[in-house]
Amino acid sequence: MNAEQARASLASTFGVEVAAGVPMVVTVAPDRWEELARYAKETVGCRFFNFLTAVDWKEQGLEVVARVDNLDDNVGLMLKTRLAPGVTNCASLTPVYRGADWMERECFDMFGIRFDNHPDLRRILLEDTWEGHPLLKSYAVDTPHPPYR
Amino acid sequence: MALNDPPVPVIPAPIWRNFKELQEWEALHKTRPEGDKHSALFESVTEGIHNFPGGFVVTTAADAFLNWARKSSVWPVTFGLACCAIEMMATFCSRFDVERLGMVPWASPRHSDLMIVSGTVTIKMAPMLLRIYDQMPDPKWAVSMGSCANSGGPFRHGYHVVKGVDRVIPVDVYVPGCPPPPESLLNGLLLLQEQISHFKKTGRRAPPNVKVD
Amino acid sequence: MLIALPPWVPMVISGFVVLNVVIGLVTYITLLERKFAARMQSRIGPYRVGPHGLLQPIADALKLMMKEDIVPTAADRRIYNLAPIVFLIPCMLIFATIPFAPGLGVADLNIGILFFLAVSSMEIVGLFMAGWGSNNKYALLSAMRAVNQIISYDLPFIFSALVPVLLTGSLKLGDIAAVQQGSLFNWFIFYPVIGQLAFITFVVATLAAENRVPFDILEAESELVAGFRVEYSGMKFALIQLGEYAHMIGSSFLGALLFLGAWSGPGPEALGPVWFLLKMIFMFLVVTWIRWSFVRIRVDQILALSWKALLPATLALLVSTAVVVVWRTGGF
Amino acid sequence: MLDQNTTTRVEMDWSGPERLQMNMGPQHPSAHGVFRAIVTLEGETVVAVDAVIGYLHRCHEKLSETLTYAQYPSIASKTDYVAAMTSEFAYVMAAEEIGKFEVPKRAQYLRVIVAELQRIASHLLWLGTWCMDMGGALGGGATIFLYCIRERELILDLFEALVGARLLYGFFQVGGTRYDIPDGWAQKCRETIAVIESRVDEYEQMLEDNAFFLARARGVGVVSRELAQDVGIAGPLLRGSGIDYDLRRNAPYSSYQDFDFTVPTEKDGDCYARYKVRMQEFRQAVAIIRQALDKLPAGPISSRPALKSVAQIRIPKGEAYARVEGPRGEVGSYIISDGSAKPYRMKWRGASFSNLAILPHIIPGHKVADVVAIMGSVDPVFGEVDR
Repeated sequence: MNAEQARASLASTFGVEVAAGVPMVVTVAPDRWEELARYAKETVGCRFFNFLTAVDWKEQGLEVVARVDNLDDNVGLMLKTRLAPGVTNCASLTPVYRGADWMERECFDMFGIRFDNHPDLRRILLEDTWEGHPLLKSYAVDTPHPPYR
Repeated sequence: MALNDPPVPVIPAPIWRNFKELQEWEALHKTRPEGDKHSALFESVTEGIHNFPGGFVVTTAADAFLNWARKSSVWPVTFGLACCAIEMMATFCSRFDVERLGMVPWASPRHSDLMIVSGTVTIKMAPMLLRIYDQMPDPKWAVSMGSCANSGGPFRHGYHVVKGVDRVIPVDVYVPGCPPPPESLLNGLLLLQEQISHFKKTGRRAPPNVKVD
Repeated sequence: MLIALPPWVPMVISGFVVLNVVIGLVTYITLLERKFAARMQSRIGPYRVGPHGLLQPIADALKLMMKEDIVPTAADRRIYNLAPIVFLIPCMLIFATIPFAPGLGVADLNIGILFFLAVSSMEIVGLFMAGWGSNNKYALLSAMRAVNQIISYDLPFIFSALVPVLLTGSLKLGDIAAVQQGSLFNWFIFYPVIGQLAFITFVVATLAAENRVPFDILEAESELVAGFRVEYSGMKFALIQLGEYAHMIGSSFLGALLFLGAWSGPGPEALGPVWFLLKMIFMFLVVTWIRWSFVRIRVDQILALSWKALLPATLALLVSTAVVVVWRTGGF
Repeated sequence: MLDQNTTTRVEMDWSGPERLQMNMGPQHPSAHGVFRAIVTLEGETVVAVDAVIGYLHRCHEKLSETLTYAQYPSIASKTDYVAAMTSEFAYVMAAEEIGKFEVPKRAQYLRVIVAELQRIASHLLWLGTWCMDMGGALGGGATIFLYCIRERELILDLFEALVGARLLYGFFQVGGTRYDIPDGWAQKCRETIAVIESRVDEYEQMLEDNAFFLARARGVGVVSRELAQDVGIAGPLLRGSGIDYDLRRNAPYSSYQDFDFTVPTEKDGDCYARYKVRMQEFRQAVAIIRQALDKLPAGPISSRPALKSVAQIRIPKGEAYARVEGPRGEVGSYIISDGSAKPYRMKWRGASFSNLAILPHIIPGHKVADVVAIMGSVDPVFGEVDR
């Protein structure tokens, strides 16, 4: 399925405007997040899971961004969902993509987003006794961590 | 505040001593009376000669010779953390061969007497580094290679980076550079050899100095 | 003799001399290996310690003597402390039966080679004690591997060492060497077909019995950090190194004696031990050359190689030697 | 009332095979840096792997929010410190994509030459460390390691002549490159890659006729096509499993379309296939460098005026994700800028992070010795994994 058909089908099924440009950006509500991922994988054929990350927009809440690719027809999809301000849990993509496991653990470690039905959600980069999620805008860059600061 | 001056730390940084495991380390170093311990056989022989009347002539003369032996076969433990490890590997390889100085990199800390900390020491890695340093038999030395190990380097303001390895273990030689080219690491190792050549068993291991930001 | 010395006195003196010669040889063989490996890898080996690095082994030994010897608290103390000695004794005993010249040797027993082979496989006891005593997962895993490997490679080692014995018809090392004197072509390596095959299987079996690469799964740095000696530091570590290299030199001596005609060589009779030493160094360099150019293979492949390939091959070789010997002496 | 499952203790049942949990810890000769694999063994076979990373987490993404677009590229090279040029390349290209800065033709060619030289240097280090893992630091592997590092020194000399640094460079800047090649450098570069091409044949002949090496590499760590795409591994690992995908050809950037080169792929996806792909990539990189050196156009090397102050570069509001084909796979930088001199959010897509994520899927069932061989063939660099 090449870029044009993908754009049309995504716009029709999810009723949302898909911006053109090389990676097509699809923004969707959090509750349809896993459905969008499954749709991208099966119908649009984006089996290559590129990465998954999050952005902290201070007051407007957190935003989860994922990028998946269809290697054969060179179609890149940037899936986005904006969590409501103050909400920190989101559906997990591990049932759809096995690569999402470590990426979601890193998002939890850095942003504190709890992914439901994730196999083992624990910190991946920092040690488990670390308090606070560093990549949030409210976390000062060199917050002292005894004893080494 | 001006745009490009470094972020001012909000809370004054506590000094390192109030961490339980590192307190134990410092206490351990106090309870080990003579700091550097040699093998029992060697200790008893040198004590015997020293207490013999006029024996001090022999022991002081022997020190120079024994230090030559210590100096000329310093065995580093392979302890590469980050980018400086690649430069350390280049120093161990054919072009800047450290085996000319008698240095053979060994894998286990038990067989080695020099730890070259090459790379950024993070807070998650510091207890591991400490344990490996403790596993090394005395007399042992530490070389801090690269600006990350010297003072936290370009990542000094990161939340997860220890500002210099001398907050964890006592360091004997600091090698500047990011990463230091093999020539400057070799210069650091020669300085270490020169330092070992007049090494006296003082009983006082250099205390880890107190660091405040 | 002015006074009739009891028979065992010269044996003790020669034993003492051989022991010291071996320890001196071991220290300088390590230097030779480091220089040889360095040259192979386009770098200069130990250079600044003494003229051309000649004092390097002395510096290493002295430094190791002065290191603090750590006994891990959880280790089994007695086994841990005894292991280096138990490992070292067999490695030194194997030099008892090797005749360095027609009469020169500690004790040229008439079951020389049997004694040699029996004692050289005794070192596994000390090795397993070291692995078990240091209460370290890496050491335990490597001790288990060591037992597997040495059990499965002792038989090929013995069979390939028996081929020269069959050809000479006596177990006495002196006789085996005496038969090969004379011209170059009565060395057993030049024996038509059996000699070359036996030499190859002997070298492979020696490599495996001494845990040298490509069979050095015992102290595989990349997997088990430093194998069974991971917890040893200072003098105990030096003893284990001494034992390992002494065992390797012993096997090289045996190889030189069985296949390369111990002290046969041009020049006057007195040059015999020198030729023997040169052949030993040649065997040692072959082993070092293999060590620095091969990649190590996995445990199950090593055991498969021994049980499936090497053991049947050496057995067949032994039987065919017997047939040839009987045919040669007109038995049929 | 006590909860039921907290009181049931798992009795140590002696029925099943006894399990040993071993720690291939952060400081391990074959750990390629600071990676801890808690390996559960049954005898020699690995039953489960729990990979613990984060020992080199240096807060790259948080620091990038406090450093301007001119300061960060030299820090960016510390993510993947074995291939420093490619990480700078990705960061700078993302910034240029948002700001729509046009990069002069000569700068694009210089970037291609430098990226391909970095690929050769990185593959040399991979070959050395992989053979050292399989052969042991005091064994045969060390010989090949020392040969590879000897060749790598030749390339580092080239970089030292070009940029002044050996390992981590600040060669890239938004809008072009910071240095131009000194005269005589092109000729020296041609000689170096000629020497390396002959040496690579020598290594291939040295390794592939060696039965032990084939026994250790064939059939070890097989990655299926479907699992490869699902976990998101990239680069030589992807091509080793039979997927013909290379960013330089499928999504050409920085005038890669001007050069013709083939993308090597292998079918069976084991360590040996990845080895073959990388050995072929040596030769393709040499071909690209030769073509780039021949067709190097004259002209400026940067479309932006020299920097007077650090905060001079202002990128308009927007976001972009730029991808570069690094030696280990797709290295990407996703930047969201808010119009100031510092990015609002910067995400590194490290190739080694996804490549390492495949280990827990393929290691169970192999022997301990294979764990080391698979780690070497995945070739992770921990600055990129922990960022």
